[in-house]
Amino acid sequence: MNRSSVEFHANLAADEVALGERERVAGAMRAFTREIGALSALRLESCVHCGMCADACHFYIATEDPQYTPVLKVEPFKQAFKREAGAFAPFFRWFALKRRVTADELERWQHLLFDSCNMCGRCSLICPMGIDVAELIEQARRGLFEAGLAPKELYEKAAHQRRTGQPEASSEPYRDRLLAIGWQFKVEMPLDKPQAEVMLTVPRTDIEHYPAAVAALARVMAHLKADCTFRSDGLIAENYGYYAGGRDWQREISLRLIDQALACKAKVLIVPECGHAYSALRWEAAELIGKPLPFKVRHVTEFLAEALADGRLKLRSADLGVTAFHDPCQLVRKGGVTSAPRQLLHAMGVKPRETTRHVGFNVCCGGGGGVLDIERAAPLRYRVVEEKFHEIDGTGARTFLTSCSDCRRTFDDGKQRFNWQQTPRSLLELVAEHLQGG
Amino acid sequence: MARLELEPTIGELLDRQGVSRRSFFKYCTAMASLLALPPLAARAMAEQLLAARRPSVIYLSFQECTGCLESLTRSFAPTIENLIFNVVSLDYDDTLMAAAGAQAEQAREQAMRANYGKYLLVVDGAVPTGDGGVYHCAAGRTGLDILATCAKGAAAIVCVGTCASFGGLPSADPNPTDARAISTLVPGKPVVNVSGCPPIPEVIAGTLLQYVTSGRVPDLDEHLRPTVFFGNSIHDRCYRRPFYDQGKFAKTFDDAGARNGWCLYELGCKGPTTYNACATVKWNNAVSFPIQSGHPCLGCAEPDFWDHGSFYSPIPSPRWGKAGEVSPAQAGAIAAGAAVAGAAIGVGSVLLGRRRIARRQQEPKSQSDKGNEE
Amino acid sequence: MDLVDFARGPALKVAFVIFFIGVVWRLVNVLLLHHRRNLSEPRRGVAESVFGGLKAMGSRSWPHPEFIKRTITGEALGYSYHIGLFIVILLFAPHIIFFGSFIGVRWPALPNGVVTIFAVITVTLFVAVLFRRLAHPVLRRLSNFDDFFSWFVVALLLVTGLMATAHVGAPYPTILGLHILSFDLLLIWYPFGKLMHAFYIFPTRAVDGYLLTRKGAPS
Amino acid sequence: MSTLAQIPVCVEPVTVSHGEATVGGGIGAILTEIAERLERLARTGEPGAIDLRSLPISPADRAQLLQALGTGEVDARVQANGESRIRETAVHGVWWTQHRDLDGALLASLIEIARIPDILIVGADDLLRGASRLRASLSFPSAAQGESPHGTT
Repeated sequence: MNRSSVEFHANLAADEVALGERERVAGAMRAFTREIGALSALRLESCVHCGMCADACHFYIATEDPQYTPVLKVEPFKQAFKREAGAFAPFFRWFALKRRVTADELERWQHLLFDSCNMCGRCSLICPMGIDVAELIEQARRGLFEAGLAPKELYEKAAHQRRTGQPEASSEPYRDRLLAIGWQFKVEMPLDKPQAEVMLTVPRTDIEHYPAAVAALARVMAHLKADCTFRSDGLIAENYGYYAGGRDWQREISLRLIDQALACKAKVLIVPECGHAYSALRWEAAELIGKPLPFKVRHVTEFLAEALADGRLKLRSADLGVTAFHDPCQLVRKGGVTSAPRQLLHAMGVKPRETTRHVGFNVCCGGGGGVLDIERAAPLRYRVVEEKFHEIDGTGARTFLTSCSDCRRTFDDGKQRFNWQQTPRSLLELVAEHLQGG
Repeated sequence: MARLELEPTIGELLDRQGVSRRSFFKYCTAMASLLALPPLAARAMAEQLLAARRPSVIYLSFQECTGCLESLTRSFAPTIENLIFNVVSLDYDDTLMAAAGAQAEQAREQAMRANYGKYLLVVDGAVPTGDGGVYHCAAGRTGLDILATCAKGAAAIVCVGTCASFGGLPSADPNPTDARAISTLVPGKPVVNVSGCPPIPEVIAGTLLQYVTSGRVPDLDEHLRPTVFFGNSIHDRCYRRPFYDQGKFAKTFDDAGARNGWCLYELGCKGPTTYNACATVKWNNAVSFPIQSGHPCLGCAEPDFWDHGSFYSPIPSPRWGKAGEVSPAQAGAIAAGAAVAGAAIGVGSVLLGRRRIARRQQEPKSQSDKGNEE
Repeated sequence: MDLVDFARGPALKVAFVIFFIGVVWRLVNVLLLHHRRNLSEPRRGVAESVFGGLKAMGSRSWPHPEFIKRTITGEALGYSYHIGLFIVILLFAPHIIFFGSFIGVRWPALPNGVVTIFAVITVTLFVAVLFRRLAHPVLRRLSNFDDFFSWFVVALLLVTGLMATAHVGAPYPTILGLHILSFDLLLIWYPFGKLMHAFYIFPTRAVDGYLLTRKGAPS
Repeated sequence: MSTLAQIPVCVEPVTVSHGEATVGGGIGAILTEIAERLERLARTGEPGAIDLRSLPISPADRAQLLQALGTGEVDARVQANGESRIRETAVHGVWWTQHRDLDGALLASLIEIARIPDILIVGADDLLRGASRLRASLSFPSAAQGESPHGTT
């Protein structure tokens, strides 16, 4: 049964609709088999179907719908592994112990792998077998992408960013917008310096929605008298290739930033207030390009924390009353940036009330992993962000901070819907307002 | 005295010997206690016995060591002479009877003719069936032939000893004479197996007595053994069982545990897998039984007990083929060999897997190239 | 060659060989697949990451306070029957003799009465676990043949074991034979089902702990 | 720690001895059974008996049971192919009989619940045989036909 591509009611981009069924399966198998290695094999073989990952997943907690069990999202990838490279692969094929993956099955999995998963890594924390379910999901997304089943919004943004460096067309080039923000906030915007120690990047979301955060970044760098520059050809930090699961596009998008960093011989590349951009650049870029990065990659909070530690940065104390800090899951669980934001807050005399006993176990905002961009996923996302609001309200905080632009937009978006009292504020802006001798 | 000499009933026989009714009644009470029958059954048994005619018994011996017969002669209750003269009429037993040669055979044929269809055939020893049964010949006839003729007219056959019941020692591996259990050679005949090597004297006598008093084959277990004697395992009736449950085991034959009379499970006791009455009826008129004298039970009442490995290797210890108990070195070698084989297959399967992964990569143009066509 | 001799003789030998072949085969197959080297700049050094991996092998066994409210039943059931299994398998005198003869060493046992109590508890928990797998929506959605057959193989072993100690159901030699035969079945099924998790659990946790500590992420 | 040799080799089966005072669980049950059988004997005339040796109780229990039953008025010895001792217990209708063979080995030990134990009763045919023997001895001096006292009637 070879369904014509138009019958696919999945949420597909123009390029993806044209694919035939056999091409989709072949593409999925190509991506799945490329992801098979000792590590992914060990993980796929270890699952004992204990179902505990569902208890960590905010999509299951909010909906109690068993289809959102995290490890279930990896089923097509596991099927491919068992049939192609598992120890008893021939038997699995001859006796059909695992069916060949079909286009229909892949299509049904689009909702599971994209709409209902932020790849936040909370399921990986609870797994008693120590399986990094989130990474398996990331690898499974690549199968969907190669099968031409990545969600329309993510596919188009990834394709656009791969060609132009920014996910969407903008009324004016972002470099001009950047300079405009500079004048508006009366801060000097170093742009395209031929050489600089520090290369700055900016999240597209901040340029579009939160210009103050961009200005804050520039002001802090100026205060530290850092030899830094923006690069107009490597301005945007996000990586929609990572969201869409397009491994090769993710590499090309990262290469754009890497080339610019090499061009200006930067020693440090600053990733601004964004979650996935950090882990995509710091932990995955080197894998994708196949050689270590010749420069350091630091999240802006990390960079400031280092400056704080060696005394270059002094901060005045801030009176914020009961404060809560939301750890962006891509930053804390995937990126490993756990202590830097707290060091900055402590330096400003702020003791954040933790939402969970251990840092890094907090519930995800529900917008990450590209879910924010998928319209079809909005109702589901709202049910999840509601859970997050309960967690924050639980702390009784008056001020609520976070350090990721996508989280902020998700909270703002949810704020209107549930007219939630809190307003998410950026940690970087707070720091910029409390520079000592600034 | 003109009346035809009828076969006297047991009652008349006893009376002729001056045995009073009371002493015969006491004897039946003892028998009921031994056979674990309800005490008041003694009265019914006495009346039946008094009225019963003594059944004619033919005792055939084949491949055996006469241990069973020796054991029968040491029966205390009922004593052998009591049994032979009062309870059964032992018409043929080539070991016990005075006659020999042609007269003995003639006596047997005459008894069989006289009681055709009613006499009790007691068999001792396995019958070799190899090469036409030539490995056992008596009076010019093979054991197989003798058994067949005698079994035809028997009302029932009592196989005494593990040899007759299950083949015992003669049929132990390699069983050169292809010795067989009697029950396999007399299809259609009711058979009672009184297994043991030898069986307990009182168990043989008790089974014969029970047949005489009730006139039928007693309740049997799946090995055709009387459940009254073989219903429970030695382990279930063993007086050392509390030590087994408390985990107190003798580790060697003269350690503190052995001296304190602890359980002999770790010294190879086959009590749990053996069904017999040793632990209750005991031996030598209830003086003792193997475990009580400090030796593990060999399981002699069970089929093929010769081939269950060393009498001193515990029940759970694995036994791989004739080599007997597995040794760590042997287990290690097999494990290592298997591991190497596994590794080899593993390498094979992973190479196969890698080849398939590579082949999957050359599939048609990848999706990501499409993006360039703008 | 009665049932017991067959079960602990040739059948055990064949099962023993299949077990080792299967386990090594499956482990080698996982081990020799493509190894991706970490090229990114680590946040924690190798020594600290290795220690993080070893720590994760233990810490991942203990339920995290954040999740405990939701996972308490699952984990409590799972742990208690695993502990019950270890006690029954490793501290029961006949088992010690059986396993001891493979490695040539024996260790002290618990009294049989105590072990029987644990065995009864373990069987009830084991049945409870099956009902939970059937009743819980997530588990019902996840479970496949392997989950139920692996459960059946271990349950068969537990039930025949209990019947053997209680001398019930059939004459002891037959039940003991069935018990050892079901152990042979377990050895044969072991490499092909989820029982392999016993071999996978610690390496997977160690690798995960190592990678997370290298990134400085919570584990 | 005592040396190995000092540990006495234990031959007799280990008997679990109860405390003196308490009546073991088993005995209570047996006493109630005896009482119930006495009532049945009175109602239907059906006698009963309990075989002491087959009871799974320890020697100490057995001694305690007999002590609990006490001793009565009748103490009979039957010399028949070894001695049998029949003693009535303090409870009328409950008898303790012990049969021994010629060399004194205990053949059976029973608690009988009956108006009179069977062994003491004289059988019907014994009566006739006894009578014919008496008549034969009466005419002893004259008859002297050499007929054996029993005769083969």
